[in-house]
Amino acid sequence: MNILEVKNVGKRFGGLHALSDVNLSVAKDSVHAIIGPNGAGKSTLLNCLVGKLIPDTGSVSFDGQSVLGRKPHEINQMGISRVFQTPEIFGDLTVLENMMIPCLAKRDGAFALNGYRALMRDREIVDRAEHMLEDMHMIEKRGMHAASMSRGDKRRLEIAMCLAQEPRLLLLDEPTAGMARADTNNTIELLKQIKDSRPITIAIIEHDMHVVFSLAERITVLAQGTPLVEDTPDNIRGHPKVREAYLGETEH
Amino acid sequence: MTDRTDYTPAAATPPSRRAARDTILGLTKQDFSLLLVVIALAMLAPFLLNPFPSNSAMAQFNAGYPDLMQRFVIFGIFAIGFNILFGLTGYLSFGHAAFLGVGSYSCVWMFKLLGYNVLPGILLSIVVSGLFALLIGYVSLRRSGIYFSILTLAFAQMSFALAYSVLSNPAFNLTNGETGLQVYTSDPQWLQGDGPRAPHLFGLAMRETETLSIGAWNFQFNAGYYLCAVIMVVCFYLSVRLFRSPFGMMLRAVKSNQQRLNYTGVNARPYTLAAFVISGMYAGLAGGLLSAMDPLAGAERMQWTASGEVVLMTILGGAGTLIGPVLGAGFIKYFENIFSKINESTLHAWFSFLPDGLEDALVAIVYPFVGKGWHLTLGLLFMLVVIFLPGGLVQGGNKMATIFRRDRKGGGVEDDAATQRQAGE
Amino acid sequence: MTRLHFTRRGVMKTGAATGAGLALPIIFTGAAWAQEQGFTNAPTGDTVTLGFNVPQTGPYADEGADELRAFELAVEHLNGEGDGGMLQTFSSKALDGAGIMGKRVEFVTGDTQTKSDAARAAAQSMIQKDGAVMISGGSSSGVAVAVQGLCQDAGVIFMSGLTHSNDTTGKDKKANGFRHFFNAYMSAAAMAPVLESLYGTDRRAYHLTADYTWGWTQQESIAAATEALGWETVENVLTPLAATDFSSYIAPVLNSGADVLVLNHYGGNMVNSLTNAVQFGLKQAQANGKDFQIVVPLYSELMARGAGESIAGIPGSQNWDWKLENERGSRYIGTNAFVQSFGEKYGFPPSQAAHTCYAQTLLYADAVTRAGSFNPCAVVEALEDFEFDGLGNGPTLYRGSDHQCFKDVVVVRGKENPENEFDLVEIVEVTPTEAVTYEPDHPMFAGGELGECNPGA
Amino acid sequence: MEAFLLQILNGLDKGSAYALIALGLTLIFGTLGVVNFAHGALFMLGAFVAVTLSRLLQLSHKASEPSGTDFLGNPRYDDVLYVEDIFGPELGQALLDWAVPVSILVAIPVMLLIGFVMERGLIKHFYKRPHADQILVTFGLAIVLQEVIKYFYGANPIPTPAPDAFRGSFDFGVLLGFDPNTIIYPYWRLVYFVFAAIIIAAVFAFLQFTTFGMVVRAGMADRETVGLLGIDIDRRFTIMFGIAAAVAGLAGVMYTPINPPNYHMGMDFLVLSFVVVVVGGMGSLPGAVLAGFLLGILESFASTTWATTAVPGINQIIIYLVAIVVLLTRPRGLMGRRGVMEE
Repeated sequence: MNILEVKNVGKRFGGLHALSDVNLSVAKDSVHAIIGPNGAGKSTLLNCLVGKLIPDTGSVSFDGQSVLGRKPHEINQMGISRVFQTPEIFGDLTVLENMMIPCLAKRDGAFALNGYRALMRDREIVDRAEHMLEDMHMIEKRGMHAASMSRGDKRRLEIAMCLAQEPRLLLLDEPTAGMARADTNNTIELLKQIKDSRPITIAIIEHDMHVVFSLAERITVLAQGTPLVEDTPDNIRGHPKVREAYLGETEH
Repeated sequence: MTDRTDYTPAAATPPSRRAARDTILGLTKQDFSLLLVVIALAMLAPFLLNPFPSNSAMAQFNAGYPDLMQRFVIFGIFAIGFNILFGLTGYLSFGHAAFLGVGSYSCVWMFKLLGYNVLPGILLSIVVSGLFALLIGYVSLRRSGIYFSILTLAFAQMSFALAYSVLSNPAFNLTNGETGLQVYTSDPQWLQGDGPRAPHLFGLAMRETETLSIGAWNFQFNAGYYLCAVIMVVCFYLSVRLFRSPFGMMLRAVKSNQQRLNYTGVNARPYTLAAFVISGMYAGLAGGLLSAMDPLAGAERMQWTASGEVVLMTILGGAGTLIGPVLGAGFIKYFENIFSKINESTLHAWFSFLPDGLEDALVAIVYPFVGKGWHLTLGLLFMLVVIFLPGGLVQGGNKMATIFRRDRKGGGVEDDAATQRQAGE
Repeated sequence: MTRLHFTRRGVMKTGAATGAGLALPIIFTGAAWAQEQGFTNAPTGDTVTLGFNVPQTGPYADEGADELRAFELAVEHLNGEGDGGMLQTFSSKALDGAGIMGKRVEFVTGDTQTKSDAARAAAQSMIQKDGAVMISGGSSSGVAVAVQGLCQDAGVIFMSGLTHSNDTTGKDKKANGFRHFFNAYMSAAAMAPVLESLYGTDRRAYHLTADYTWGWTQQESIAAATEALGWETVENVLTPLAATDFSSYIAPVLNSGADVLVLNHYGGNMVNSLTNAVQFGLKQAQANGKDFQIVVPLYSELMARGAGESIAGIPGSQNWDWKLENERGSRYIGTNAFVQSFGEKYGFPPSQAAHTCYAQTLLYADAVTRAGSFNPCAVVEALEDFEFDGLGNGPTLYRGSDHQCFKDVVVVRGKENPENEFDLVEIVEVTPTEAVTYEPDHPMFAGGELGECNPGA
Repeated sequence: MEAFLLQILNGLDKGSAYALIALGLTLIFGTLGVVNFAHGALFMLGAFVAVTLSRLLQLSHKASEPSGTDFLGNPRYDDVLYVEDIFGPELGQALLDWAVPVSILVAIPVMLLIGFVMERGLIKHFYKRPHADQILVTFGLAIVLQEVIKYFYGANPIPTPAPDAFRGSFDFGVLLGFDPNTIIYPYWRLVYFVFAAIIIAAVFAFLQFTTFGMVVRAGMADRETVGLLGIDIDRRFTIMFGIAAAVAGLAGVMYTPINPPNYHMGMDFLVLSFVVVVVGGMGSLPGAVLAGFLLGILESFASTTWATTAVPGINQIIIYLVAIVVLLTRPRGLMGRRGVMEE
């Protein structure tokens, strides 16, 4: 069964066809990677999934419901969480506070006028946030200002925040971009752990083939705004079209 | 001064688990002691603000008379409310005076229509300003940053211009223009009966003042002041609750990273709108109280300078801190009312103990900074505070606390937090 | 030993928890050493405090500074210092230079900022903190009405400074408030005969009016007075108070069929609108076969100075002018005495705002002395229908029914070649009191009630 | 038709003042990222350079012989101008008459210097500070500057007339074939318009065609990258601030004959100039100029009788109304760039 169905999606910016006729199906509880050279339209596609962009043509449905025309927070509330290329966290807040926000969003929805409750006495939220931090081995950093953490920790925190919402689909946008090999391996381990510990679908956009082949169950190759092939990692590895797309690529 | 918006855990003491249990009135110990300080300051103001005997030359610096004390707490309320919007969400409204003005007009209209009891007026001022804020906020919050500031400014300036001229057209005189809206004997006052012919709360006239004289000291206890002070304490308490609530957390998240918030399934718009309306209602309440203390509502209350004043109060005191805006409000009002009243003869009286030449020289040096030069002193104060105390007066307080505290480390942590917060803005 | 005592204001419904925790004897005293009681700030001891509330910041700061100079001079003279100024010429001889009723006069000052709120705050501080029994000063009608209302409620006397709107002694008149300055109606009535002799009866007037209360009453008054002469009002255009450039209001004037422009503006508005009008060449222009004319109903020395050469030949009205006695004779006795002592002290002649503030202070002191009490109600009684002379305006009446002074009004015109910056206007005519007097129930002044005098606590 | 042309002319003139002030402000505000509440004060300082110069030219000493008596009856001595002593009566009088245009020569170095000092001494420490701090410090500075001026010059406006040659007005109507007196326009306002056009063109040319301008424009777009290229962007920003101050100051100098300057004239223009810059769009110089003229013209039209009859009070609110409409229909003003001052 597919949790995400993308059908005939097209998007143009002025004269540029960023996406044309994209079809993509992500199976439930799978890890699906989307790869492709720079400018292939990976990020545009992702933005169409989370509501930042609205495709010109085609449809996107999540778990049978269309996401088109919905705002980012509504799509998130449907069960899609997104991890950004550069970690997007609340830099002014402490790690624990960062963790509490997704917990609140999960419990109270997109808006709640609860200005009279004491947040720190809200056992349910505090416990849940602390529990998540313990899970991610970050509990000792709870009081730190998020902005002052290392990049690896920020990434870990961002993933933790997304998981706290118990999403059914986790979208990762080049989660290891700019990371050292050791950090990258840690992140791979983390994602594997996540996958193994709960029912979740992961869609990952990645440049790093090492990451892709370590994690993905299926891979879609995107080139010039349109899907080239979709197959298992083993089949993709030697695929001539893929090699052509990557080797023939002129650096942008 | 222990005023922090962050839960920076104190040194090695962990967790909120303990802190959470130790709460009074839903506040942590730290917040509760801050509340106690505010209550003490508010209730003892007549003593604290009158440190000098009234026959001494220093009596000029006494601020413990009803009108100014009322202004301190009323503008404190205004600034507390403004801080809920600006301090938490970072949205800088340059039109909050519009709500102050609307609140003032509403309250006077209640006096005109119903009678001099202040309760309906104050309630209506909160309701009307809330609705007005909803309208302006709904439109203005479609934009952010400077574009939002200019939209709020434009709405407020339009309100001011119209209140000053068109809306005081004799045919439907809503605002009474330049003179200001006031009660005339010909007004209906349907519920007035034989209550006092001045603003009162169920018979207790706002201008009732008891004077306690101890030697050369005169302490004035004014009914209106205490009403305002109690309301201010309640407002302060509510704002602490709001700061520490999930709602307050979301507002801080808006300021920190709106993108992340949206992708965490939270709709930022209703949060900012709610914050805007709440702070508009605080402003309206402040306006209503101004009218309740002194039943005349002038259009200048809506002018951009008045909006700018509350911005300055909040930043001067320390935006985003709990008590900062109240301090900032107090400072500015003190300068406006005390420094402007020092004139040349007062100066001569102060320095009269000196030889003539020296006296004249000192007067000549000081004179440009007081009396008609009080703006100059205020301008210099703004610059000095922002240059040397980037976190506002509260940071200054923290610095002092650090110096006087043996345990420098503890103070240092707080200071770091303030600096970090500042840098993160 | 420490002395404690409580005084009460009004009726207390609750006992305030004052002095709680102080283990000191509390003695309630009514009048242990007060010579008078029963009203707000009854002066105790050997001094009495007056409050001078003038604009010290904002566009009218210079006018405020001049008012303050006059107040200081008046206090000096009341305390028997200096040359006595108009005390020597004042028809009432009650004042003896020993303060007021033997109490030395002290004063406090405040900044109105030309805003009702700030003015009331400053007045409140004078009343509540400094114990002032009288407030005076101000340079706009909005402030005057606001402070007058406050003084009425607080139970002190308000002797207004420069306020020209009809409302101050019309719709918004108060028993505790008194106006020495003239008003928009009187300006118009005084100007009408002069305008007739200067420009004839067949004129078409275009009005530019500041869009707020004073502007409206000024325009209403001058339009009524000129229409009575036979003039036609072509157009009345309201200009925003905040306007700084009037070009878009001035430009259409010449093409409107009008041959007179009436500028119902004051202060910075007037300086700019007149400068703009002159820039557009209205002074040299011809319309309907006549020379185009500009009229500014209310003049002040400071406005004239701000407008510079533009005012040459432009007629307007003033409450007083420092050349009055020299040019119009001893009817205006007092003028020279005042100019002499003001000029000796400050080096330049006083403005009409200074004159009014000085006169108001003397009038108050005199009324207290004649009444034998600082009680506001006694002062009101002494001032109502008080006729006096020798304060520079000729014989004057403080009318009891609306607390407005009635006296001659000076019509002036900008000098063509002023010798210095204090000699910018020349006196054209002095319109006698009878011509500017109106009934208390005149429609332009209707709607308000004086009410009862309020002595406060 | 005549009325229409007349108000266009008026609008262009008002607009040139708005555009000049907004141009300087947008250099600082839209490009250096500093919310400069002291910009109005710079305009005011420029005007007082002109006032100061004409005061200096009017310095005099007393004649040796009395010529009459003064108002107190003391002997009076006439004033003799130093400038006449030095340059002779004719050139002296001419200098006095041309005081305002001559002030431009003085104002350029003075205002550049003020700008440099302000930027080096104060503003540069606030580039990385929150906007709130920038507001507080520049507002404080504006108050201090205007109080200093008030201390020396008083609060009253000071008449500063244009040279004789530019007084009076010009009848455009006759030129276009209308009746006399339908479209008249003061010479000095025409001078102001031409002057504004020259300054605006000069600033644009400077930014467009010089390497300096290129670097500054690059710095506006991406300060860090330019910094990484080893270009000393800081010094260029200092110069830029000086230029902005000079543009504001010159606008002030030339404005003095239009309306007599006073110490708070800067505050009168402050709010308006921010509105102009934001309506034009943050970070866009052409936007600021366009918005300046647009608002000037609309304000002029709103003050016509038919406009105020149709909508009472429209002349009071037009600028703000336009600002609201523009910002709601064009999220970043007329020509604003994405991401500038949106947080």
